[in-house]
Amino acid sequence: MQSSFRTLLVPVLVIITALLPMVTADYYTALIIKIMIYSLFALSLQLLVGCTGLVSLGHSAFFGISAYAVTLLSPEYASGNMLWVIPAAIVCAMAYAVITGALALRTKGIYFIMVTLTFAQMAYYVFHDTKLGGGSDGIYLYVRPELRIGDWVILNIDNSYTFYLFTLACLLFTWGFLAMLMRSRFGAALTGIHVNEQRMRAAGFSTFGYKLTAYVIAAAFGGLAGLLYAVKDGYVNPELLAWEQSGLVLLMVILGGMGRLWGAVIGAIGLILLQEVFQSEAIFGSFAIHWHLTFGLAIIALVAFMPKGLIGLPEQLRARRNRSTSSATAK
Amino acid sequence: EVKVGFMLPYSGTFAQLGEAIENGFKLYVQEQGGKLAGQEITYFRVDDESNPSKGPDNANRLIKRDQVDILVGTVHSGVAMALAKAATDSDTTLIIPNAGAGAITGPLCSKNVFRSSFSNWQPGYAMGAAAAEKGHKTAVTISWNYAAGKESTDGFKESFEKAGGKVVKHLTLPFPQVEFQPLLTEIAATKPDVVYTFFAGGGAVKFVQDYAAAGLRKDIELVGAGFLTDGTLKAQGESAQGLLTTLHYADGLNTERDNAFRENYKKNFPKLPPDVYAVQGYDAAQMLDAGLKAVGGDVAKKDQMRDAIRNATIDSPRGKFTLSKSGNPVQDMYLREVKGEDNVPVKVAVKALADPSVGCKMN
Amino acid sequence: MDPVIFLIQCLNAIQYGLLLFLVASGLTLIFGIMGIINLAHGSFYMIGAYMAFALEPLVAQYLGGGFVTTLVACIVLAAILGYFLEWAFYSYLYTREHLQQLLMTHGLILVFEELRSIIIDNDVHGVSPPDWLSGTIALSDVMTYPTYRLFISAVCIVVALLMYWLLARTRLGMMIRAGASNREMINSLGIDINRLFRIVFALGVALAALAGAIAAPVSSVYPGMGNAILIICFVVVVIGGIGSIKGAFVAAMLIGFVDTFGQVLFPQAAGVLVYLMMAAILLFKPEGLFKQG
Amino acid sequence: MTVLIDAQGINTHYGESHILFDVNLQINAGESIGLLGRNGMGKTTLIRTLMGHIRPTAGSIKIRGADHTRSEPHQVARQGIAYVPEGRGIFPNLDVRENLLVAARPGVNGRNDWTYERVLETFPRLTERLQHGGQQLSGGEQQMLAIGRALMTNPDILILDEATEGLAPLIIAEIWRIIGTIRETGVATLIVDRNYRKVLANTDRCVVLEKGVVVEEKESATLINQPDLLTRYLGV
Amino acid sequence: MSTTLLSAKNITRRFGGLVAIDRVSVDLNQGSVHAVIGTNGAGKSTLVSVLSGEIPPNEGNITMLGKDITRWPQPDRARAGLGRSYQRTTIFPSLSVHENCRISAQSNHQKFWRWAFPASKCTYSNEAADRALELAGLAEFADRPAGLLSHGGKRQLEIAMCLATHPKVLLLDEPLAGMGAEETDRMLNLLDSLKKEHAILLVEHDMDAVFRISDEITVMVNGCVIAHGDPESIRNNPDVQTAYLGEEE
Ligand SMILES: Nc1ncnc2c1ncn2[C@@H]1O[C@H](COP(=O)(O)OP(=O)(O)OP(=O)(O)O)[C@@H](O)[C@H]1O
Ligand SMILES: Nc1ncnc2c1ncn2[C@@H]1O[C@H](COP(=O)(O)OP(=O)(O)OP(=O)(O)O)[C@@H](O)[C@H]1O
Ligand SMILES: [Mg+2]
Ligand SMILES: [Mg+2]
Repeated sequence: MQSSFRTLLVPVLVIITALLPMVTADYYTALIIKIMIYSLFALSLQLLVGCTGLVSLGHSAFFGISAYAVTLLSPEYASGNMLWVIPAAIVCAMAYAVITGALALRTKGIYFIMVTLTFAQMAYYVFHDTKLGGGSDGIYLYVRPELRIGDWVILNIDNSYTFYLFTLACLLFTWGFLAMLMRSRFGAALTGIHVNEQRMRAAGFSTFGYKLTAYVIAAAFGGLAGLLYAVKDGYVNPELLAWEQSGLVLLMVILGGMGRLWGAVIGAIGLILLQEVFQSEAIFGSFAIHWHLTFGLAIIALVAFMPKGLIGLPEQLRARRNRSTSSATAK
Repeated sequence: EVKVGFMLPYSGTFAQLGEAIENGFKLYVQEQGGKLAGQEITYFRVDDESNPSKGPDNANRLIKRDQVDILVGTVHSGVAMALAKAATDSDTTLIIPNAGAGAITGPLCSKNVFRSSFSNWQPGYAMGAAAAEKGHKTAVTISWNYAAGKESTDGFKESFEKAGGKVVKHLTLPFPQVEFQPLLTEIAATKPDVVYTFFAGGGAVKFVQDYAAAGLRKDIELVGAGFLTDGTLKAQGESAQGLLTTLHYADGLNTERDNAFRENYKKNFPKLPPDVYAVQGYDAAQMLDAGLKAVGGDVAKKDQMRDAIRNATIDSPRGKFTLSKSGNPVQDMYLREVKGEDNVPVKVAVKALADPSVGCKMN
Repeated sequence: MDPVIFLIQCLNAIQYGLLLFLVASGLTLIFGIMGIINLAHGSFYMIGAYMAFALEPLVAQYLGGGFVTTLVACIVLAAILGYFLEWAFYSYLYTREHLQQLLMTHGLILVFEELRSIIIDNDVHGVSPPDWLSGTIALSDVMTYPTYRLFISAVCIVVALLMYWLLARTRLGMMIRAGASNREMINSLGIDINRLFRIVFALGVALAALAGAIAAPVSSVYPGMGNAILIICFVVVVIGGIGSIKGAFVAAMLIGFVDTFGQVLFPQAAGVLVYLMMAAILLFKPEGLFKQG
Repeated sequence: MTVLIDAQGINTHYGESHILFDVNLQINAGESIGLLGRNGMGKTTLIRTLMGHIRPTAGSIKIRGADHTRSEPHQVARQGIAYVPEGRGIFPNLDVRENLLVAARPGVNGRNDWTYERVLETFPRLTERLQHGGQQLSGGEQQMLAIGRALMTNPDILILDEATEGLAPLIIAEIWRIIGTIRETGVATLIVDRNYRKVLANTDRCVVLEKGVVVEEKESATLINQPDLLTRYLGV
Repeated sequence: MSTTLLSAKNITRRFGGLVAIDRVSVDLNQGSVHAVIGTNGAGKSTLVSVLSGEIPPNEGNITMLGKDITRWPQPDRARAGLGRSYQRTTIFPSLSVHENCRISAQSNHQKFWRWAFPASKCTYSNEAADRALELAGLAEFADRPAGLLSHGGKRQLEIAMCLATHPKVLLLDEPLAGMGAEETDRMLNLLDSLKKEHAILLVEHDMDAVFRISDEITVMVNGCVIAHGDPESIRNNPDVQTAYLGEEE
């Protein structure tokens, strides 16, 4: 009963999400697209932070590099072919991950956080200080890529609804892939490494290879999120690689809850909606200008009252209910 | 009813400028009795945080959520790029009240995008001419390593070298670092006749102070784009006295138009000075007014309205200006000198200076 | 490079390094020793600078003025603020995951920055150095060096020595370090760890505020000044080795030199040089130059 | 005879699992108590509850007559109670000297029997390692340091949880000898150790825990002659 | 006839100025338990770490099954059949006891390219885990989160995780530490049954256990081997008595 409910729930949710733009206004469609892209981005980081225990504060590098790559690789006034533009952009992100990961994974803990941050800052300055991608002002991607073989156009995502569906498909693919991955032996080994790496080495796992692979996979999906973001707006800027961006996605993962994939998704939804609400003059009137204050206070309150993130909330409530019932019976 | 959307920085380094622009805009509308061309104006605001990566989303808040007719924004060049893209994609009219990125009225120019301020190139070019005229032969330029700085110093170099001078060194430091001492030492070692700088906000304050503290003022003249001393004079204090800068506005132009504006502004916003940002906001409203009048307040007639703006002559507090085909003001650039807490005009450095708008297909 | 210029650049490097050290030392205390990743440290620096700006007239009015008095007032207020903040926001973070601290302190940055905008304003303000320090010293034929910068350096050196002495030589220092590694055990030995950490935190905040206050006359105060310095401070702490005051000192000096000469010799790459250096150091010394101690 | 610790009706939970059930324990000044029981019966949990690291869900803890049920560990420790935990709890980032000095404190009544010098005399091996960081010590060296550190607080009662775990026989013998000396100076002890014979030989009274319940409390001298009980509860 | 599975010759390891182990040689033979005893800080744990590949030796070489493995990284040695347990418990507390073992077992069946195949369905690992738990006497706790085991239980799990990888050579660093008499007994029986097929190196301070189970004993003091031989000769070795065992009671 319970499980059949669960198995039905997922397709139903997906279908509802897919049909949502029929009823929502343009703006909210765009907002959902943004949420989906950030969910994808957060999912990719969850693989590192929540599943492998590698806290990276430089994940924006992959996001940004791939966003730049798709922009630079597309012809200026025609649409690039997805068939190679997207893989190429992702490969750029992965290539950067292989190089920086091999170096960064030699360090641990706080140092790992800082080294990843460093490498992201390096990439940031490359785009900010050189002419490569239009310098600090950024560059435009005029035409969205399309999927074609020869002259035969299979998929064109110019239309906002097709782009919506395309993003949803990417998100579902990522989610499915990562879920499968975490259930597999590879995922089990990552879990082990998360808890006690030394033990895993003693058991016969070459942990470095595992971590590097996880790092590169995370980079690939982070890159996917980045290129979708670039395609969505048609504009890329060095700030896509800024550490604030890494911080934001890390916040999503922590706020949602670590270790579970859907924690990242919930976190992304939660954080973006929070920002949206606090910035809205319709709700907060002229105080919306001070939305950083309300947003900051909200974050503090969330940390204080939800130590396990949003996904830990049901458990927390259950524990509280149990406690109150047990104390009631004790009396 | 006409919906105007402000996408301006309300937090962070540029918050003050955002406020001034909004004030200026509202002042003009208020002077017209709260209506432009008979239309009630309603305002929407979004804080752009001066963060280009959030630019497209913030722009969409105004364009798609609030469905504004006119966009006004912003200060930061990168954000303005994002805004221009979003405005062009959705065919919304955009008036940029500050950001000077050359590309927006250059290669990326578009029929729906206007600027009530300047291009980064303009003050630089004006100062190059003025510095050469003062007899300087060698110059060093210094700015943050970012696009605006490069455009501005390029403008300086162009006119300075055209007049026979030589820019011997172009110094940069990473944005937004403010440790200038090594570069000041480098300047002291180079000993040029003049130093041209492009800094704004906190960086401008610190640079001017450090430059004076390093004792360079007595031997090497410091000049800059106007932002060096606009809105920063109180903080710079003594060290800014006598600095020469170029900009399209100055304190105490002493024209009837300007005096009226300043008085009215002070009355309405006693806490803030009537500075160049307020003027830019004010003129953005004037440009909109010109457009709306031409279509009798019907914002749906976009093309007609835009043509009217493009052909208008704006009676700005800074003096009358027109717009180039690419939408950038063709305006007088003033050479100003810092006296007390004012940038008082010395003379017009270049009359009716138009941005070359290289790469714009509308030229 | 001609030798005089070279020497002046070295002086610049040292001076910049010292200032960095002053800001980063408070961070390394809180960050390394208490195990809190305090993103809000930059905000404390900002608060210090704004206090120097805002307290000056008040001090003049009620306490008869004086630069040193203002500085002392800043430090005292900051310490009180730190003590309170630890109690209100940080005290329950120790037992939580490190990452939650990131989240919480990130929230605090937003709050502080916005409060700053509401209470003071968004303008740039200058703070003038005291008269007795506003002189200059001639360095070359065109260049002079402000006395106030020398004063900053002197203060930094004094603070560095004091910190080293406190942590390495006093019993309080031992307790702090012990508490950092095993809270439960130090508690079992009869030491009130909560109060101890509250003191350390207050100390860290006071250091950051002191750095801000003392830097205000040369840097002026402006919105976002805290965030600008945060990342570079993290770099200092990480290169130096987390929790090591000595390490922070050496790292700050290294960064001072790399940055100074980087700007002059490789202007195009100046942005990445510091980060490249950090990456290189961590590759050979994955735990920083000086591990805790 | 003064009662140092008087715990009555202690119940302790870890989350939802109930570990201790109505445990009573009294320790008098100068008395030596052994706490016996197989693995996982709750010995460590009882000690941690006494120290204030875990709050009991019911029951009261009095120290020298004053209520300390809800006290923080440092307040408990200041009542003259020193604790050598399972796993030793050495400060890895402090060297041996600092590990000792950080704990130094006169006892409740100002006693200062255990000085830095005396502790080093007792554990000469530590003297050779003074400048080494805590994490560089071998397991046995760490154990010695932990006991030495506990003594530096000049306690009235010393709680030793598995103090001889991982020690060489020679050292173990040494430690039992020291425990003897400590008893002679009038310091009460609460000892958990898997070598029940040694425990029985070195204590006045023993408490046996079985699944969180006190199943036996007898004079050690009596218990040693009841092998059937020992077999039942300790599986020896 | 027993074969030598692992042999270490003249191993030296220094930490800064301190010589933690000084030219130590040990042979581990199938069918025998080789106990290493010694004073605290003698370098026993260090020896285990060097043999298992966690820290490299400064000098000396190690061969296993005829291959020189001195330069092999730890995971390679582990997969080649070298298992170790830790003096300090290193289990995965949030996972169940069974999962703990399954993850270890999986190291012989990593196949990470089969990313779509659920780990919990890997029959090889499941069987290995079941067997290891059975051996270690933890079968009844299989579904309990490992963190909730008592100290003794965790020690048993530590051994079980080691066994799950099907090692040929076992390096056990104080496996009995913190165990009650009952568990000790069971553990010793387990070791006894394992030694038929494995070579076991046992570091232990429980002399009763050592003398009961070992076939060969090496005594270390301050990094050096001071005696080597069968239990009887060690027990009667006067050097060992003064340096380590102390007077018999
Ligand atoms: N943090 C914890 N959370 C939940 N249960 C725990 C925790 N620590 C211990 N337990 C459980 O509490 C019970 C008592 O554990 P305790 O450590 O007090 O036993 P012990 O008698 O000291 O055993 P040992 O001789 O192994 O040290 C055990 O069953 C153990 O599984
Ligand atoms: N990482 C390290 N750095 C420096 N010294 C170390 C390190 N690890 C161990 N030592 C030193 O090496 C010596 C041997 O330590 P080891 O842990 O091998 O002893 P052990 O024989 O296992 O002792 P025990 O029986 O007490 O566990 C000790 O003196 C210890 O201080
Ligand atoms: Mg115990
Ligand atoms: Mg050992």
